[in-house]
Amino acid sequence: MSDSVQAKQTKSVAFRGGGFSPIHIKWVGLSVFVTLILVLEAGTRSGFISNLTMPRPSDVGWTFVELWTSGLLWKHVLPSVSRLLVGATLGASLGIGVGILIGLFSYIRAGLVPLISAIFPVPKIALLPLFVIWFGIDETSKYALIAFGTFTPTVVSTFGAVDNVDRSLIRMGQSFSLSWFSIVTKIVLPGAMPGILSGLRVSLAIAIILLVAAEMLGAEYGIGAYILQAGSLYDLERLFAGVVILSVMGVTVSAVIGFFEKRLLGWRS
Amino acid sequence: MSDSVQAKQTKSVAFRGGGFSPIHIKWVGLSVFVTLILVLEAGTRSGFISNLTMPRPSDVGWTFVELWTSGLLWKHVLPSVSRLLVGATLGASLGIGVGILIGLFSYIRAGLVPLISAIFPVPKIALLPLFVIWFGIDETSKYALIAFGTFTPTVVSTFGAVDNVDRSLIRMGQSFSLSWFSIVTKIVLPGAMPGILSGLRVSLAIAIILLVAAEMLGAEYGIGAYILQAGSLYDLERLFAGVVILSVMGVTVSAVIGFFEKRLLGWRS
Amino acid sequence: MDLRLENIGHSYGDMEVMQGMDLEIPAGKIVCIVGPSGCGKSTLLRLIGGLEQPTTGRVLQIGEPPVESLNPLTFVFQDFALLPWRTVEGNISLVLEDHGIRGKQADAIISGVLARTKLTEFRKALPKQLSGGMKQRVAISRALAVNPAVMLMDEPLSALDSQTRELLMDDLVSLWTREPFTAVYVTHNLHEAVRLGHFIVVLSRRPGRIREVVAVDKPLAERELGDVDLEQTQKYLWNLMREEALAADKELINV
Amino acid sequence: MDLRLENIGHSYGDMEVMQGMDLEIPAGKIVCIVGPSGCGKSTLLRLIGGLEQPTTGRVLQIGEPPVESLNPLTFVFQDFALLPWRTVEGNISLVLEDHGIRGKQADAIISGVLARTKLTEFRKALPKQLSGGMKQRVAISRALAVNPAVMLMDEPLSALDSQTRELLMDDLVSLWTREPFTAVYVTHNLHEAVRLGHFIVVLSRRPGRIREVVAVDKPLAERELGDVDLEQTQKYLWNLMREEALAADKELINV
Amino acid sequence: KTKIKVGALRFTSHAASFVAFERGYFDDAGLEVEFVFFDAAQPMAIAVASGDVDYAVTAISGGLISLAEKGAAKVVGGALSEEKGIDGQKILVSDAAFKSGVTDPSKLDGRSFAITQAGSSFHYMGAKIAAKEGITLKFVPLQKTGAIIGAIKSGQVDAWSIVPHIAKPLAASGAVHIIGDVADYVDDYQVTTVFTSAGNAANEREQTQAFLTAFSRGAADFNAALVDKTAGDDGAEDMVKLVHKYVYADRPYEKAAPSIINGAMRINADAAMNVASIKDQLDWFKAEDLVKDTITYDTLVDGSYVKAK
Ligand SMILES: Nc1ncnc2c1ncn2[C@@H]1O[C@H](COP(=O)(O)OP(=O)(O)OP(=O)(O)O)[C@@H](O)[C@H]1O
Ligand SMILES: Nc1ncnc2c1ncn2[C@@H]1O[C@H](COP(=O)(O)OP(=O)(O)OP(=O)(O)O)[C@@H](O)[C@H]1O
Ligand SMILES: [Mg+2]
Ligand SMILES: [Mg+2]
Repeated sequence: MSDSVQAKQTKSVAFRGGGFSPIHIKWVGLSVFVTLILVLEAGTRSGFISNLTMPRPSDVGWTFVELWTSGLLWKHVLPSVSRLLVGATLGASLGIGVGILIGLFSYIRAGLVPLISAIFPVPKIALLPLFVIWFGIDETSKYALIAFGTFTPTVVSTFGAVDNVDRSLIRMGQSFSLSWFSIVTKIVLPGAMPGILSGLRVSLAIAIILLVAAEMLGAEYGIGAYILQAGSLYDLERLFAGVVILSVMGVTVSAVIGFFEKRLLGWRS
Repeated sequence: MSDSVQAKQTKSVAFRGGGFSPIHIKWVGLSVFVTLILVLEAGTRSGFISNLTMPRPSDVGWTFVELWTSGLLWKHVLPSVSRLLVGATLGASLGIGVGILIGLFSYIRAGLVPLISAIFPVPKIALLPLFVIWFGIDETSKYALIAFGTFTPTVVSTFGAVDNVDRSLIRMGQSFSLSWFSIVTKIVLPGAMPGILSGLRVSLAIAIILLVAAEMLGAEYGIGAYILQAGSLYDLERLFAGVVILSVMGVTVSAVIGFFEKRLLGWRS
Repeated sequence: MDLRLENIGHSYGDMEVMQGMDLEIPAGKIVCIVGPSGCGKSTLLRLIGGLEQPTTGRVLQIGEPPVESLNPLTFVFQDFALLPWRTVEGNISLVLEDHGIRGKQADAIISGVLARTKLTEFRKALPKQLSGGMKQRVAISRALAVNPAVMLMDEPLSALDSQTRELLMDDLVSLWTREPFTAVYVTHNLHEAVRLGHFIVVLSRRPGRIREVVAVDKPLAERELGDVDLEQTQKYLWNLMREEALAADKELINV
Repeated sequence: MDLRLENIGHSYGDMEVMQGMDLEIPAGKIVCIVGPSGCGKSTLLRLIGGLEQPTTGRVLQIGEPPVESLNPLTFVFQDFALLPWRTVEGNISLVLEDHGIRGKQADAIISGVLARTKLTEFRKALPKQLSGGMKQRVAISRALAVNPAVMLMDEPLSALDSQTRELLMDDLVSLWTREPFTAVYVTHNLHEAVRLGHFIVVLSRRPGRIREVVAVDKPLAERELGDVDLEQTQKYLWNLMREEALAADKELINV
Repeated sequence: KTKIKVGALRFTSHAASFVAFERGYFDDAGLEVEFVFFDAAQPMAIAVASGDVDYAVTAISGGLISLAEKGAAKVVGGALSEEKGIDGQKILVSDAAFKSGVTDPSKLDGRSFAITQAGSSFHYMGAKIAAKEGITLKFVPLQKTGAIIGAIKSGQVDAWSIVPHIAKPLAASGAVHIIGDVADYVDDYQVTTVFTSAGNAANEREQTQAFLTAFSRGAADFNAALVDKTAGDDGAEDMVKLVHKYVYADRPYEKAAPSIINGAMRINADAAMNVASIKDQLDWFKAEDLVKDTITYDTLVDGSYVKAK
């Protein structure tokens, strides 16, 4: 079938595929940070960027060193971390619980979903004066504020995750006459886990953001309190040092969730 | 094949399916609200709930009436809505733009994603003093704050949405030798639309929350300013009236997005 | 245990899906149900298995299921319905746990059914590591583990590629030959129907009714690819269904 | 325009997917490619269509494609790859727009191909309203709209139920009979291969090589369900592949 | 005419500017004034530094000193002062603390004292009280006055100091008790000062002088009407009406008037500064390590505009 081939035009087929799939590029992220810092350093040193606008990165660095050597770093970080832990654990576990109930029971869903969507856009800082009355100015109110802020987004993501559990798996459970409890614990919960964990990423970021609001209420130590004080003294070096610490906390939390996802969700293909 | 049947035990197959699919139940949501309000009213009237803890719902209602009749309602709502519109539009459109770029270009992704995840957990209120210096105390700084707060979550949800666009559709486009631009505008963008819209739900809720923070910066009128002022005078009736307005705004925004989803995403099955 | 369908009819809201079905499912036989898309095959199977309740008529169990049967009516689904977070073993023990079967006793059952489906080496594998054919064999093992009186199979092979399908049909035939089971087997593949069915029930399009019940007498073990008489039966069935299939493929779906 | 594969080999990372493939694809013929799962059939098709670049060897176009061909090498995918947000019409005009064909000219082309695939009434329907068979017919219309010199079809029927598959094979046969086109048709359904192929290329399991090329001489239009000689060819092919399929179905997937 | 922006809080203590505006004193000085309202002092200080506002009146806080250190703000005149004999800032205790025997500031030893933030004027006042009584106080930062009011009403903090127009209604409700005056603890306390950007202070001398002159005329009217009460009842009522346009504007006049009258404290004549008080405050901030100890009085204050007191 290829007799007359010699006479014809012959060329290779042109390539037209590829692309549109992100490839991992190392070091770019880091170098963006480094460049940014260097530009800021140069800008503030030359006076091109006024010291009112941005602190000098090296000064922020020195503030860290001071915080470290004076031992104040831990004095600020530890209370914040414990507030975060208690508050976020409370809010997230309550949120997961309520989210699952909403996912499972139509009446609870009908009653609570509108309430929760009404509560969602309420800024927690607006309620600060009330938190003082409701929960006092001790740790309780800080826990409560963080818990409250973590609660709503967790509920929303959890019941979404329960809704997304493959219904055919549930039917399978029923077809083997599994008990309601078995279906919930062995099918619904593990199936909702990926959605719950990825929802936690967002809720915990919000918890960190709320640390500052929480520490508005009578906190002497804590990263939020440190930032607030720096802000009120217009001490940009400390303000940025505090912000960097929050950033690091955020990245850490996200890494921890990533770790759990890897461990618990290895079954995902 | 059914000769010996008469002699045998005969019974119907038992039903064991159903459930686990939310059914819509009307009025429950509304009645939860009504009950809650009635309980609060009764509680505050009987003195069982101290007037320090909760305002009387009817007093909040009267505050509304006053706001309405004095014309102050619109004086507060309109500036807030316009701040929300400008700020959220800015932040969301920038966020969508950057998110798409991150979704399309690996270098941009490698450079910006770590930066954005570092910025995400930074509380915007911590940066308030800086916003004054950077953007002044006029509307600009309010727009900027809301835009900044809307930007990060929008970026994250947008590039997630772009990543989730069915790659086989893109390969199809390439197999018909469509241009890069056609593939982006006709396949990637419409395909990412559902994810972008559902991301906007969250970003816009955050924008509403940030209204209060934004109006900390030299705002005379605005719901946020109203709430702040009520809070600083510990005037619970007004505080709650303001909070209810924010809630209504949140529910409205979510309804508007729902409307767009219905109109733009009718193609989803 | 036999099953008998008496005047079964079913509607979803205003839409009538099936009408006046009467059918006997005798013990130890495989009854295949074929019919055009949307004619209610899956619905019928769910009605038989008690996952849904018929609008009219009833499904009767005639005689007691064997005492050793943990779950008399057991489904095998098209999409396998394996829990992706459990291993092969875990997916089988799932259906034993609720009957209080654990430890050694469960181990014995699991080893037994995995041996029957030739999966012994894959006991610890996760579903994501398995090919489609293996996944369906796991689902069949799981069904066998509860000693079903009747297996209800909803297009169990249609998610597989045709070569795997061919192999799995051989497996099902040898499973049945060694130890006959009762099955209702829904498919729209006539090739599968003539290969596996003792009776082939042909349904009309929606609302589904029984058009014809075709008996195939040749023993399962003797049926083979390319058998002329089976090909003839298949062709006969295809002619019965062709018009309906054509119509079904040309309907807009109301959304 | 013919195609010629010269010594094609391809690897993903360390994994060699295929090796030393030489093949001619003559104009106006349908070449079917069959082989066990994972042997590289889809990869081969992507290499031919220029969506991927071979690690070794090259794919040659021999002769110029007809001038009226807008997209000489055109794919038809297993999952249809229709844009769910565009109507039937919009999905077809998508591939014309980039060639500057709009308005009346596009209308004429669209009407033409929809008539050929009997979809004229569904011009304004959205994909979600269509049955699987109709979706694939839309995808075929879209391919026809660009006047392909060669159609590259990757298991175009395997997402459909067997009745629809049967009907669509008839459609393809009548399309080809009216106006012969060149096609490379990947499948693992031997029944499809013997029904549609002028040549059937059998691949070995991974790394894929060509085991045998079987020519089927009977004209397409005369082939029918239950043809004894076709059944014989199919049985012959099945015996060639059975071992490989068995092995392929028993491998753990590395994740 | 020169256009300037003046920052203000809606407090009676900012009345001098309102009077100067309403009675045309700014016009006389050749200034066209636009008010910019804030709900807290700190952003106002920053707004002056950023140039969004030209002049403002606020308490000396750590933030203001830091901005001065960065060369962005300068104090040019004095405003509100404490004066013995005239109603000034009050020391409050919660009902619970009062009942447990804290009836006098000297009994506050070991008790909690609410402040908005470290480095605020509340912090300074508390520290001065503690120093003079020789007691220790536990300072609780609560950011917002609303939070402080909630906390002291519910007895979660023991003490606070605040301007009289907030202190008196609170005491009247019975939830808190007034146990002393700040004036007894801080000598000639310069509560608030007039400040501007460093640029204005150095380069816009004429404009700054003009502002201070008009401001002083407003202050003089205010003092006469409500502090020294030499303008008669009508004069006082006119003044209250004028101030009511800006303060408690959303309350009816009858309700607002007592609050305005209660809030009246002396505004320094001719915007003179209590230099000793300012120095004392600066030293305290340095001692508490709230500001850099390299800051001198001259960095903070430009004394060339007004008389020292
Ligand atoms: N839960 C449900 N609610 C409403 N309609 C349903 C439901 N389940 C099925 N249907 C409809 O009932 C009809 C029969 O569905 P069924 O799944 O039983 O058909 P089938 O014969 O199994 O089709 P297929 O061959 O496509 O699997 C279809 O029109 C389907 O859309
Ligand atoms: N983009 C890719 N990256 C890495 N490996 C790939 C990629 N695409 C395919 N493979 C691997 O290459 C081998 C051949 O894949 P291919 O899809 O071509 O097989 P196939 O013959 O089409 O299989 P099937 O019958 O299942 O469709 C498989 O092992 C597959 O896992
Ligand atoms: Mg079905
Ligand atoms: Mg393939």
